[in-house]
Amino acid sequence: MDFGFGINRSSTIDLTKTDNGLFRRVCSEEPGARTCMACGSCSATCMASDLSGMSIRKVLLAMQRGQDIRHMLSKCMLCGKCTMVCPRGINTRRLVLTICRLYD
Amino acid sequence: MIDRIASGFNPFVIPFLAGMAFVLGYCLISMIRIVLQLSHADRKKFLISLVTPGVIWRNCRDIFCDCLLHVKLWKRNRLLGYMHSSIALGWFILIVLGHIEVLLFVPGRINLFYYPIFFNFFVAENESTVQGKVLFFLMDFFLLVVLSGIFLAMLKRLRSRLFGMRRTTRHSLTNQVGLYALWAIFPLRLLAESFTAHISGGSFLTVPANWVFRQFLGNDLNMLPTWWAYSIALCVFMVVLPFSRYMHIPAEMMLIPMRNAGIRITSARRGLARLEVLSCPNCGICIDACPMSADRANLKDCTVYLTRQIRRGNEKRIDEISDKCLLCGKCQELCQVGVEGPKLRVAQRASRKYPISPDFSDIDVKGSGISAEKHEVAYYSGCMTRLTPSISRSVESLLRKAGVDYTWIDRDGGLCCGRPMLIAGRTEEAREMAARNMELIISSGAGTLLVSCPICYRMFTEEYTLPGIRVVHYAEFFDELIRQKRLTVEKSDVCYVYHDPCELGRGCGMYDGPRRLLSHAAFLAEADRTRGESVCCGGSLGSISLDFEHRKSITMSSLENLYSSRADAIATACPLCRSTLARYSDRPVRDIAEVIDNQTKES
Amino acid sequence: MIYEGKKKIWSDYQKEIPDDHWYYVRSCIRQNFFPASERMFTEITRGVLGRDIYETPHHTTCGGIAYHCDTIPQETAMTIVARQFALMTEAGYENYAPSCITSFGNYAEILETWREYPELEAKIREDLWKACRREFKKPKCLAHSSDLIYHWRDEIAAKARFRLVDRETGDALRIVEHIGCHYAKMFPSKGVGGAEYPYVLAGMIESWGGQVVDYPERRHCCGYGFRQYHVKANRGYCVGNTVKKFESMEPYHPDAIITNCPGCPYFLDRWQYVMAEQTGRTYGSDGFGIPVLTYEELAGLVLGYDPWDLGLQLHQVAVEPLLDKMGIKYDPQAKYLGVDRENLMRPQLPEHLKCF
Amino acid sequence: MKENVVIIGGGIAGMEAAGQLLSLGYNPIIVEQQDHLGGHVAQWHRLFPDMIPAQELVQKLGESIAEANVFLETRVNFVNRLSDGWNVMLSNGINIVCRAILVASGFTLFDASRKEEYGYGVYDHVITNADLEAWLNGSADRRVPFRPESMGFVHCVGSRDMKAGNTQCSKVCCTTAIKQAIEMKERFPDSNVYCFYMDLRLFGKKYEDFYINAQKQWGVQFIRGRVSEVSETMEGRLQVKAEDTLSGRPVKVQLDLLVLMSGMVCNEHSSRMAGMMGLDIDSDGFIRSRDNEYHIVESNRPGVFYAGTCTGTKTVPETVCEARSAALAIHNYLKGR
Repeated sequence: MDFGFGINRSSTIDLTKTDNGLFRRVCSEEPGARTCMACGSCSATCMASDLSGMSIRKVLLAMQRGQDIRHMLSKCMLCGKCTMVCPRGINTRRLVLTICRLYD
Repeated sequence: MIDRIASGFNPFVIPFLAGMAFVLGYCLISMIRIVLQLSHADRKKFLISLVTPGVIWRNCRDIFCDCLLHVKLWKRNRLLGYMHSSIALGWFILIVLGHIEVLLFVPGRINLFYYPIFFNFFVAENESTVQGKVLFFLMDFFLLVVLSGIFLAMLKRLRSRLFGMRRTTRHSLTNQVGLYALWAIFPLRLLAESFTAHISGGSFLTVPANWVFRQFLGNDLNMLPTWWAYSIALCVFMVVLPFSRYMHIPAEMMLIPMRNAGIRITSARRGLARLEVLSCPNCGICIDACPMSADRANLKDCTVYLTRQIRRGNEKRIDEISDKCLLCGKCQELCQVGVEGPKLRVAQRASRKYPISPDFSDIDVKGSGISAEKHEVAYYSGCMTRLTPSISRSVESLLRKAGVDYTWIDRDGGLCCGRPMLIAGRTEEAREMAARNMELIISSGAGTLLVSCPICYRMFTEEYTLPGIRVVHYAEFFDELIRQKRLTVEKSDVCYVYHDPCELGRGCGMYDGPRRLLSHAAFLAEADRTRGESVCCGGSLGSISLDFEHRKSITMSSLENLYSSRADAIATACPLCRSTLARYSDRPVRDIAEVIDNQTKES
Repeated sequence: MIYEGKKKIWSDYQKEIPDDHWYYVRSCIRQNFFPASERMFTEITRGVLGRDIYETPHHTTCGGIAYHCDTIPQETAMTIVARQFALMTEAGYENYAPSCITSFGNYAEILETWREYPELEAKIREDLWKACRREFKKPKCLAHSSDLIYHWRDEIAAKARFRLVDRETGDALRIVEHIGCHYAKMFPSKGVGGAEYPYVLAGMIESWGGQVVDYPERRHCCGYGFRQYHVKANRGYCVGNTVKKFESMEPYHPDAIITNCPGCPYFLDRWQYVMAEQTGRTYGSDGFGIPVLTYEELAGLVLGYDPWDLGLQLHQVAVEPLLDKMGIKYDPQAKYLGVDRENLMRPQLPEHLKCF
Repeated sequence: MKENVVIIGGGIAGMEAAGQLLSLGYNPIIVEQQDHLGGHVAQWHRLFPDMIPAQELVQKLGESIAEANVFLETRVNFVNRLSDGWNVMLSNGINIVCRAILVASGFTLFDASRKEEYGYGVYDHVITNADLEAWLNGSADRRVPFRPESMGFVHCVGSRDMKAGNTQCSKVCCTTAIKQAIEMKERFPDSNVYCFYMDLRLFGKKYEDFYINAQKQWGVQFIRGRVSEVSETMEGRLQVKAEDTLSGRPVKVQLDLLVLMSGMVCNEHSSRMAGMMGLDIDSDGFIRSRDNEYHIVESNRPGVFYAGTCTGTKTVPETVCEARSAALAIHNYLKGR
């Protein structure tokens, strides 16, 4: 029956049911990924962010929350500026390659 | 000189013959496989080159100079050069002389393969001739030359610093077996020929030795065992050869023609790559060359260990070594054989499959910095320069002072040049970026593309096709402006040492341009290791896996080298080198553009 | 769950509820939704419990719906409320019991506002006087009508013919209690048991033999949300909230839901039909829904009233499974017969939600 | 005859001050209402950032005051102002006349059950930081599951919370939460540990290292959002809801143990003491130092000094330093300097 309205889907992220396997696999190869404190320097300096909304900080968070990161990650140009500015010294360039490799 | 043994055969030659048959068969098969691994076009190119007279001449010359004379090693260190040429050339001449002896004295035996090698065993000296005396003298002389080389080789294992090497390769088991077999061959030959010298004759080395031996070993029964031993040593060496570093002897002889044919590495393991791997003599010069050696943890990550792991098929280590390298190119610069370590690594990186591929199709770069009107010069600063705005500001200031009509095409951001992507092994993606950038650069309508980042510069010159556009690094461009008197630079009394960025120096061969430009504004000092041997700053994008904290020791050793010049300040021409060096330097680090701009008057 | 911990909180949130003489005000909408509920309240309190409950037909809306829909300013609502109080004062009562939760919240909010800003109260008194020449005293006690049933729950239990117990197995029925948002979320101290673990309905369930189901989304709104529902485009959001609630309570297999608010039982009941039609999902056993009752209806059931006299045939979700469990006799043929045994006509049955 | 100094409170501040006063030649008298010295620290398991056992510190302080007079399970009943000093009447009937009093009455942990939405005292598996320390110290607690799969730490419980009547930051909870998260990970390496925080305030020496370790080595997951409500699921697990402010989405997760990081609030005895001696109360509810910049151990009354958390939230090293400083201030005061 058409009521003229549907049922809104919940936007809650249910961590209990979230699959963050990709994040865990990535961290086992790149433990630095865990040390992100979401300062946003990487996104601020990112050449692709400006043009496409790519943000390695958001990618890290999205992986932990079980969200898809393919689109954002496909915009990375590997230029390495984020690696230069990261205050926690995370090797973001390798991180990107690792995520790209382990993504399924 | 007559045949001593009617049949012209003794069982002791069998080990030698077996070893020889094995090594020849093995090498032939592997060389054919390598040729088959080449792409169709490359194979054609290679085979044609083999019958092209000019190339034949080059091949012969290169093989003689590189494989026998080891000319490059002589340039590096005379002792090292002598050691290698004495063994290689000496041995080669011994073989040639052996053949001449057979031809001269027992021409009927020339079809017997082993005769030139064991000549002294099979002949008896029935009369003394001048020819015989000269030949025997030469034989003994070159044997002595080779023996001196072997002695130096032994010494090198104990005192490598005498040969200009701090570190040497840790050899694998097969390498050690090969090494000891090689060391054994010539003393055994001396022994065998000495025992036989009263029958076959000899010269200044073998005859006295024969006299000495006969004093207490006066039995001809001792003769045969030493010839057996000599033959077995040869056999062991030849059987081990394909599995040890000595494979480089046949491989290099093939590598030279293939490189002269203009073939490039396309795959990580096959074709030319395979040949380069086999050509690595494991000499270990790349260990000292590698800037990562500043940290002991990286000692096993230089090219010599890469080729070894590739031969062993240890995929985990191959990946580790490939990812760690800074791609500074110094190992290749110093390698005697010309193993292209960086290219092997990039090819290895490119062999990986990634489920996520970059896609830049929906990124719009148009209108970022491109203005409607055309300008003479388009300035492309690149990504990294954004983190060192002092460089782009100085470049702009100089352009303004010289009155150049320019536009900054990536002022408001743009696509990366693609080189970081390329050297991460993602070739196709890098091409896509390059294509988009070429479109952007061409649409700017400028006749000159001015670049301040060596990474971009190398990418533009090597991978981009920009018809009618001159790609120029500012080092050359500003030098021209100064010569044309469009810029007036006043020389300061500050003494700078110039740090060669890897991409600009070894990468593009640009060593003099930056120095020339810098000398307009300052005094120049040189570091201990400079130009082709300069030490990477450690910030290179080439390395994928080196972490921030593990790069520090590399930067420190690069700085130590620069400090050796006792200059007041450091100048470089790369934004990445500039920020990396400045992080730990105890003296100012400037980009040349900044130095020039400081010393240039407003016109 | 540590029951003692809850009890400690309940003991912190108890309020004085006078035992008799209440001025009762009906809700604007309840009589349309569940017509027997308010009738049952007066029936039980006066007839069964013998209390003095006074009603006047002159009362109006309290202005709460309009206030929460942002259509009238609070001062207007205050003046309306002042008139309601004037009616109470004129009738000689001091204890005020609204039947509507939003009204209760509205009164509580206004009384608190007046306490903080006496000058505003003075102004409203003046406005009321100007408007209709009335004066009022503020009620000595404000309680929601469910507070009264809670207060007399044990008396009702003593007179009950049925208990909230499965007749066959003897197990206590699992009952979800759903409290209207405006009951205690605004002023936790005004509700019995506070805002986090309200006790008002839980006390009735316990007293009448049932077992309270405490499920993760117990605090969540029923999905009405006033202005959200009133704009049709937003209804997907409303029902989305209801889905969340049902998904959370379903694993506990509740036998019924009881509520103390006008909107909640309506939406919890009717949305079950909407959800079933849109997703095919039902939350009761065997394709049935979970019956939703008002606390008056539940009180009526335990006291032995005929289910059809309680208006249970007007619920979307079939109540028969609950009645069967409690062992309450009913005549299935009489379900759609009205007060004068006039045939109300059997409604068209929904596709996915099982009904009779 | 050595001069008396009454120290109200036998926590680490009182103990350290007593030790210093002893060596300065005074007769410190500690009045402690509990049956042991060391206060809260004595109940703690290990101390950040070097993870030394708290008991070690308390023991060390205890040795330094072996010669001091200590009255355990004793309260101050009344304090009278004399012409040049104070008369302190204790609940055990002893009267002490002294010229200087040190108030070191400490703090009280915020009563977590006041945050009803977190269900402390209602749900089976909700405990406080202090409960966890006691459990880590070996006392049995049925609320801590045998093998928790996932755990959560709620930062700022009763701190930075107007609704709880406490707007100030309790300063130590962030680091304590990280410390406890690591300790739990040590015991249950396979568990998921979440920290729900508003801001991470890791200002002290090596605290940031603690944070990096928790992330890198232990994989503690930090969620920037304050827990809004807790419910119990059918299986008896806890469902926790918060906003993941970084991704801007609501987040929920089922946990087997929830640890509430109760903050520090002013001790009611401090307030009582302040009432008896006419001491000022600061706007944060703690006793007010003469000023908060320089005269931090001095009060508005002659001869009354402060040390430790009676004047505000402090870490262990801050408390100890303040106690030393207070001992010196008392010494100078009594010497008439």
